Amino acid sequence: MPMRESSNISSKREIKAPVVREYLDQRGENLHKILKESISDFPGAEISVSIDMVTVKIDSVQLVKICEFLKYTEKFGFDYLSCITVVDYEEDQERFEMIYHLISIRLHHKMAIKVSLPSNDPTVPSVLGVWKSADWFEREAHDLFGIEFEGRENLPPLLLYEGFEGYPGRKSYPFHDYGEW
Amino acid sequence: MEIDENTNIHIPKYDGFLPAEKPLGDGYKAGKGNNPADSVFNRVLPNALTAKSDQLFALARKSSLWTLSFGLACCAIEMISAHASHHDLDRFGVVTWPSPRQADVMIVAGTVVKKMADPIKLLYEQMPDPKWVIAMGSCATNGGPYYKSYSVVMGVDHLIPVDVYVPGCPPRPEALIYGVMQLQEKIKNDANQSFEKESLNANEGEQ
Amino acid sequence: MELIYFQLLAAILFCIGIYGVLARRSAVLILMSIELMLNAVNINLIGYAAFSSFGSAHRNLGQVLVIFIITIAAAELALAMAIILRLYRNKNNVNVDELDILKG
Amino acid sequence: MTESYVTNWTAVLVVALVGTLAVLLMFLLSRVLAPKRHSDIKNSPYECGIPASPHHWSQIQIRYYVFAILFVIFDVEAVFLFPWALVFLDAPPAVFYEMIIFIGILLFGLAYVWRKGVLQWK
Amino acid sequence: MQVHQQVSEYSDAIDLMVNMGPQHPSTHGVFRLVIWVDGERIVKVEPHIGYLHRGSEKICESEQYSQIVTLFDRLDYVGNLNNELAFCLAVEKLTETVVPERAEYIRVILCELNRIASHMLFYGVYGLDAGATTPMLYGFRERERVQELFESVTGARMMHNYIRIGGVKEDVPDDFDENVLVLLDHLKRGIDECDRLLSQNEMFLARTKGVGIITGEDALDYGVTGPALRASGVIEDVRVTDPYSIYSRFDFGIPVGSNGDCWDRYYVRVEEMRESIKIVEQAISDIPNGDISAKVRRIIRPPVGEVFVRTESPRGDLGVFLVSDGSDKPYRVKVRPPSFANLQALEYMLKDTYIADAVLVLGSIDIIMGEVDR
Amino acid sequence: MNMPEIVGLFFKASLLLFFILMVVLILTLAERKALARIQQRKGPNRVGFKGILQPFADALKLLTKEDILPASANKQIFWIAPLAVFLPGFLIWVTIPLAKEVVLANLDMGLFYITAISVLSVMGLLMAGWGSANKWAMIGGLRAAGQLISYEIPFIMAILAIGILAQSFNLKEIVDDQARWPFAIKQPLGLFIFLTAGLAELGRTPFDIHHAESEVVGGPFVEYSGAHWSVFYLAEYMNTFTIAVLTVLLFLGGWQSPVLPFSGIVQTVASLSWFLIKTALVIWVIFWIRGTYPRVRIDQLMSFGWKILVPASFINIFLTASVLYYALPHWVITVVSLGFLGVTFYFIKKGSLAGHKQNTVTIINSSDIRAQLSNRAEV
Amino acid sequence: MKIQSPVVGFINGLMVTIRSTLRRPVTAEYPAIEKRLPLSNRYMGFPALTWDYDVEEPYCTGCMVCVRECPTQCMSAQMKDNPQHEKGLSRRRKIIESFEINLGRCILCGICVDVCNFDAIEMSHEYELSKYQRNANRVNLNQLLDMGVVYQNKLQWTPKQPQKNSGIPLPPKQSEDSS
Amino acid sequence: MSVVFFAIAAILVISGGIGVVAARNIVYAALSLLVAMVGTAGVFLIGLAEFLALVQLLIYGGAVVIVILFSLMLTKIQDFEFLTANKQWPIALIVAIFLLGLLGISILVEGSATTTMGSTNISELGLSLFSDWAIPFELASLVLLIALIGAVVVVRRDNGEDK
Ligand code: SF4
Ligand code: SF4
Ligand code: SF4
Repeated sequence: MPMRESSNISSKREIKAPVVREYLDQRGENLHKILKESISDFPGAEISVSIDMVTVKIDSVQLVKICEFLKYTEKFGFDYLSCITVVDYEEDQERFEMIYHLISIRLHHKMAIKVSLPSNDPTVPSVLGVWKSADWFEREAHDLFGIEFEGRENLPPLLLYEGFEGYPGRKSYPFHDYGEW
Repeated sequence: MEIDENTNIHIPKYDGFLPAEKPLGDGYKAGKGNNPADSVFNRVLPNALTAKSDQLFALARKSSLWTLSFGLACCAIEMISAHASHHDLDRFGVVTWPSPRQADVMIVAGTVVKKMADPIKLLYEQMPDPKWVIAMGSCATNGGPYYKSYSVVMGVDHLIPVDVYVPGCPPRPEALIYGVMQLQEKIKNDANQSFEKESLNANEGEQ
Repeated sequence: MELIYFQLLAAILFCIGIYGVLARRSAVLILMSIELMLNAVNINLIGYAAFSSFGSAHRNLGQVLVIFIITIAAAELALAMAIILRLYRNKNNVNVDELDILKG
Repeated sequence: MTESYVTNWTAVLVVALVGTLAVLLMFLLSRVLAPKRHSDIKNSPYECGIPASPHHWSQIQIRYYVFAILFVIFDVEAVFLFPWALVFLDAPPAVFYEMIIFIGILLFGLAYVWRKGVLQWK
Repeated sequence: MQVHQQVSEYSDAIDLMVNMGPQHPSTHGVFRLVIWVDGERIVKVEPHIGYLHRGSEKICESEQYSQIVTLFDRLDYVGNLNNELAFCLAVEKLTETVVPERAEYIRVILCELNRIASHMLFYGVYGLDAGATTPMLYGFRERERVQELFESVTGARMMHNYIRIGGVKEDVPDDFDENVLVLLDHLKRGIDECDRLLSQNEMFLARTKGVGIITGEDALDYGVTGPALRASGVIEDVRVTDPYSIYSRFDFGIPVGSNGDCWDRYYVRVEEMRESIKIVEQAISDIPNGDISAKVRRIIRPPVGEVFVRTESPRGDLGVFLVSDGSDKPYRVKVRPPSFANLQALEYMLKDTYIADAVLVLGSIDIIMGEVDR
Repeated sequence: MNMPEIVGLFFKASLLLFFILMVVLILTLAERKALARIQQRKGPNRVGFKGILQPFADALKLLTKEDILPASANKQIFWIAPLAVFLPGFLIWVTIPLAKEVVLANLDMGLFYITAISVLSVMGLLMAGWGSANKWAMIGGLRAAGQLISYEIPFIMAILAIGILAQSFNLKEIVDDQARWPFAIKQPLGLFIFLTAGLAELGRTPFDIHHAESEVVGGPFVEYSGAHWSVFYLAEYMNTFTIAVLTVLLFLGGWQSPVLPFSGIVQTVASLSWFLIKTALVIWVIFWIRGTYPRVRIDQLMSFGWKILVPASFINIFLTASVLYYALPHWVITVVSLGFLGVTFYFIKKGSLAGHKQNTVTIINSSDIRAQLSNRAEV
Repeated sequence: MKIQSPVVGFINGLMVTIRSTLRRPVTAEYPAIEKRLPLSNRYMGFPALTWDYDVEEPYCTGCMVCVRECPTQCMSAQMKDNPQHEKGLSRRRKIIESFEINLGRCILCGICVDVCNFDAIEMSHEYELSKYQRNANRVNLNQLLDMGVVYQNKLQWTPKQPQKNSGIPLPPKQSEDSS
Repeated sequence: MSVVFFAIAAILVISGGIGVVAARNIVYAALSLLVAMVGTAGVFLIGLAEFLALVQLLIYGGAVVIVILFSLMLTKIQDFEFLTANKQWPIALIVAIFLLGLLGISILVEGSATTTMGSTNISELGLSLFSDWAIPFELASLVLLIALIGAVVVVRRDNGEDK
């Protein structure tokens, strides 16, 4: 099977392109402030901003802990896990990046948690116990990217079918070669 | 895929997902699945008689195309629109039935993904003869916008024989109605040619 | 028409019923056989009623009896089937031989 | 055996015959006219496009059965009601009240069942 | 397969496993629901999705930004314009494009009309689920009118490709205002008619009231958003709580239910159509003149970065996450489809219901499989 | 009984069959047209002039369509089931008079005959459901049986009340009894029960739960195709017609018309057409209801049947019998049953079926939320 | 909406349906041309190539931009030197030689129209293209031009940038300056 | 003429009866029962018991067979799929044949006295039912009530256990 034809998509670090401006609105500033105070409990956590979203980078071992903290602490109250995204940075050592977008319906905060995973063992603890909505998102990540979730072994395929080989979400998975023209 | 020697029709083997690699661009030959003239009546009686009656039956068949209500994706919405008040496929005698057993036409409206390949084949097989297939939309014709996708079947004719292809994404209801009318035309023409066809088939069988 | 036809038919049906009761294992089938026997009785009664030479009082007697028999039969059957269903749910079995009701 | 009795019931028999014949004729015609092409897949049971899995009938809702019993009981009651309907006007007064008691008893049964909550599906 | 394992596992306690779908009249597309029933009562359900998994997210990575809009059209194929908008907002945020006023107004008008059309589809299909054929036809009758308007503006009935990065494709036709006003008139009457036909019908009430209840807290936990969440009493509408585009300028109501049952989910949508009409009316009355698109290059190369936007699609919180590596094609596109998350709550909602309810509960979530499976 | 008579009977029976086939064909078209009108559509109009040939095309197509016998099905039962559904419905027609003299066999026990025969069709549906060995069919068959037997009782009782009122079970005498007042006026409650139970017996919307497309994909008929399926279809429409005719006969005065200044054959024709017009009206109401209402749920259906219709039908009988017995004027029945109907509806509304507060959706203004939000942001 | 009295729901429904029964059907009877629903001017049917009546040649120069931009890759085109240009009859130096679109693949997105700099391709009003073969909808240049001509005549189409894209050969240089 | 009809009915009855006791599939047995019942109704008709024939159809053909079929469908049908007679079947056969012989001989020997049939109409029947048989009639209602309550109790206990 031929590789995809567009080779100009490569790792983002190589390209010398402008980087987006970062700005936070009022509520984001607040969140940033209070998050900074409490983040020190979690060793290795870094706080940053991407465009208008407060982002916390954290080690995968700390994930469930910080999630529980963020959900159950009164001043954060992230009661709603919006989305779990996997990004495959193909050429990095820390190849996969899991991004959890959290939203607090009650307090109208929004933030993201990032976890980087090595390519050889992309395993991350499951947050199903914290938010039930993680269920299918995690299964999807497992389907498409081959991410393993601690505590959720032998996940049956969700989007793909039994017997599908490979992880089509990954960058290395080729596009279908359609030869009609 | 196997060709049954006795009946000379394709019987898709029902095992596993996609069939083996087929050359793109030509799926099944249409018309294999829908030869309506294959009945005791036609086998016993002389062709001169059956050809006439076939034409009558074809008139009935073409005026009463019941579809399997089977929407896959976006095109399904336009298919429903075609049934709705403004376009009203019912005028042509086209109504939907939930079970394949009562259907004559399968309108494959939408993207056929590999996971769905099996059910589609199965449902097609479960329809009673004579049966027809309309591939609605570019996805069902040849993959359409998803031609690069790893999980889309590039045209439903890789799975089942298709009689009419309706292009568009989605085809507007009128286009679908036009497709139905083309199918009616086809049914009529097939019956008109059934005399010749029959004799051809007989010859083939002897060889 | 003669009464004897009715009687013979009733006798045959009754014997079929007897055979069923004795020979089958399934409780449901035994019930059905009992219904057959009751029917045989009904046929007999109708025959007698029709050919009764004692006027309408006897005719009515025969038919009324049939009505009652049918009533009782229906009631009995409904109850019996309920019990069978119940047993089935408990034991997963409806074969009379293998039902040990007393052991509970 | 009056003449009309025989004619009427013969008519019933004849209609039954004609109905049966008509349906059978239809089946026969379709046998002759319709194409037939068997295949294992075609004959497999329909289950929304998934190959059918063997089914297990155990203990399907027993609640249905209560309705069946109720039906039997009231059906039997109807048998008594029909002759009663024709005679109660001319018969001695007891007949009228008898039936009321009869229905009352059965309605009590219905009420009992109702109270027991069997009519409710919960 | 897993299903069969479960059959054996449950066969003692449960009698019957039925497959609803992938081809079933009321699974709204290709969705498979495996139900274990005890008589008519549902004991356990297991949703199976993926029968429409087209790999859109992956394809997006190989398409230019302007081409991706066409793919977003086809995700939620009932709320197309809302989807286009979500993607364009993401790119605009990344590229810091300021969209001209007029374009914003046009976008809002069309998106709200799109919301009405989408809810009309829901109404119709829900009627069909409940066993009435006429609501379906009425719903599609109204929908057809909206589609006609769309066709006169965007040129397509469903797949518009009209909202572009930086604005819209072309200006609305001259008679747009009148057409919209006429359409709104029709719609108002149509919505009232639909409302009268079904909402108050005793049978419909009996079937939907108190069925498929989900509490607000649980709904949030499951990630349910949109009308389904609001029906459970949570006041959350991205248009207001995290406003995008120019929604903060309009005054409109947000219907909020209190029981979280099927009827609430249904009626929230009916009321939402009325509110959408209000938005359109306000927008059409003060639509400014001016450009319809910012100056954007034909081949867009956004700066490196990642962005997450949330919008309120007819089905709920539609999020788009975009990673750009500076090239003309996105590095990663992730859609947070509302129906995908909403569908997860199905299992919860179906507890203690009947087979007949399964259809109605599923219908009340209003899923679009194109979006669920992507 | 001699041979010519029997041949004559055969001829008449065939005529009856033909008549019913024609009616069914017309009904299928009429239903599609009526529904189309309700939905602002046109309905079939391209086959033949205005679509007149549509039902014929459908019928011919169904006849020439393959008839599939599912592999797992029980062959004999699967094949015989359509007959078992069709035959009872057809047998009812023996005793239904279409006009004063147009009847095959004027049975004295006509009403009882109808009730006895109509029960049998349940069997066919059960057989179809069981014989198909299909899950949907099985669920549908069980539903059908549960539904039909539940509504059989009110159906019988409504008929019985008419018998009491007319003091006869002969349909002709019943119609004659309605020369002045159709029983609909004397028995509004009976009419309501009869129509509701009749609809349920037919399995038409809103009671079509056993072949509900959106739930059980056609119920007992899922696996049927071609000729076998068309027999079911035939039976369904025939039964629709039967119920409509029975409604007219029992409640709307049959062929009794206000003025009939004719005699002889002309009168027969006139009364027949008058009769058919009434029937068409009833059928239209059935279609109208179908075009309007959603379906009820099986448990609601059952509890409606047993908790409301059965007691109501007994009250109806009591009422009728007591009024006759104590020789009260007949309008008492009307008044009391109308009152009872009102009370029933009140309880339906208040009580078991839709007992929730209706509108639970409130509209919150966006500006309120925004105000709240800005407050919260400051905190 | 307040709590309503009994059976109002039932009766409301019946009233709604009877009222719409009395209304005229909204159905358009499709195949009859005069009874169809009108197509709006902007309707995007399948793409078609336009014909320059001034110089009797297609507008398309075969620049392949649309081919590259088409999201489904359903087009192919080839350009050649324009013989008319050499004769001085046309401004276009290059002209399309062969053009093929697989309309079965086209998703009617209109991107090709957007990107074409020569007003050479338009979304026509064609939609009745059902065929019996999978690839019967691969249309070539001639068919595309036919479709385009129909469209042009129906809508009285004129190029959006007439100055730039007109095929009439440029007059001598000074006149251009003056204009 | 009526002999012919009687023969038809008798064939139905007997074949149905044999079907009940010989069928290998229990649903067939139930349907055979239905056939036997319809045949019996025919016999009743010939015995001039019009009303009873219909009652037979209504109760047996309708209710009873439905109840049987119903309860069969409520159970696992596989258990009934193949029915075997128990080991006593030869004995049962002998007993049945012996009994048949006995009955047959007694019937044939005795012979019947009258050959004219008389009918009764429903009103007379009703009168005698409700006046002469008033007590049994009321008792019947009690029997029905008891059957109903009994069945419901039996079935209900079941539900209770489920919870
Ligand atoms: S052809 Fe277009 S509209 Fe139809 S299913 Fe495919 S993408 Fe959707
Ligand atoms: S249509 Fe336009 S873009 Fe395409 S090749 Fe021709 S001139 Fe170039
Ligand atoms: S409309 Fe879109 S898909 Fe069709 S040819 Fe043009 S660019 Fe390609």
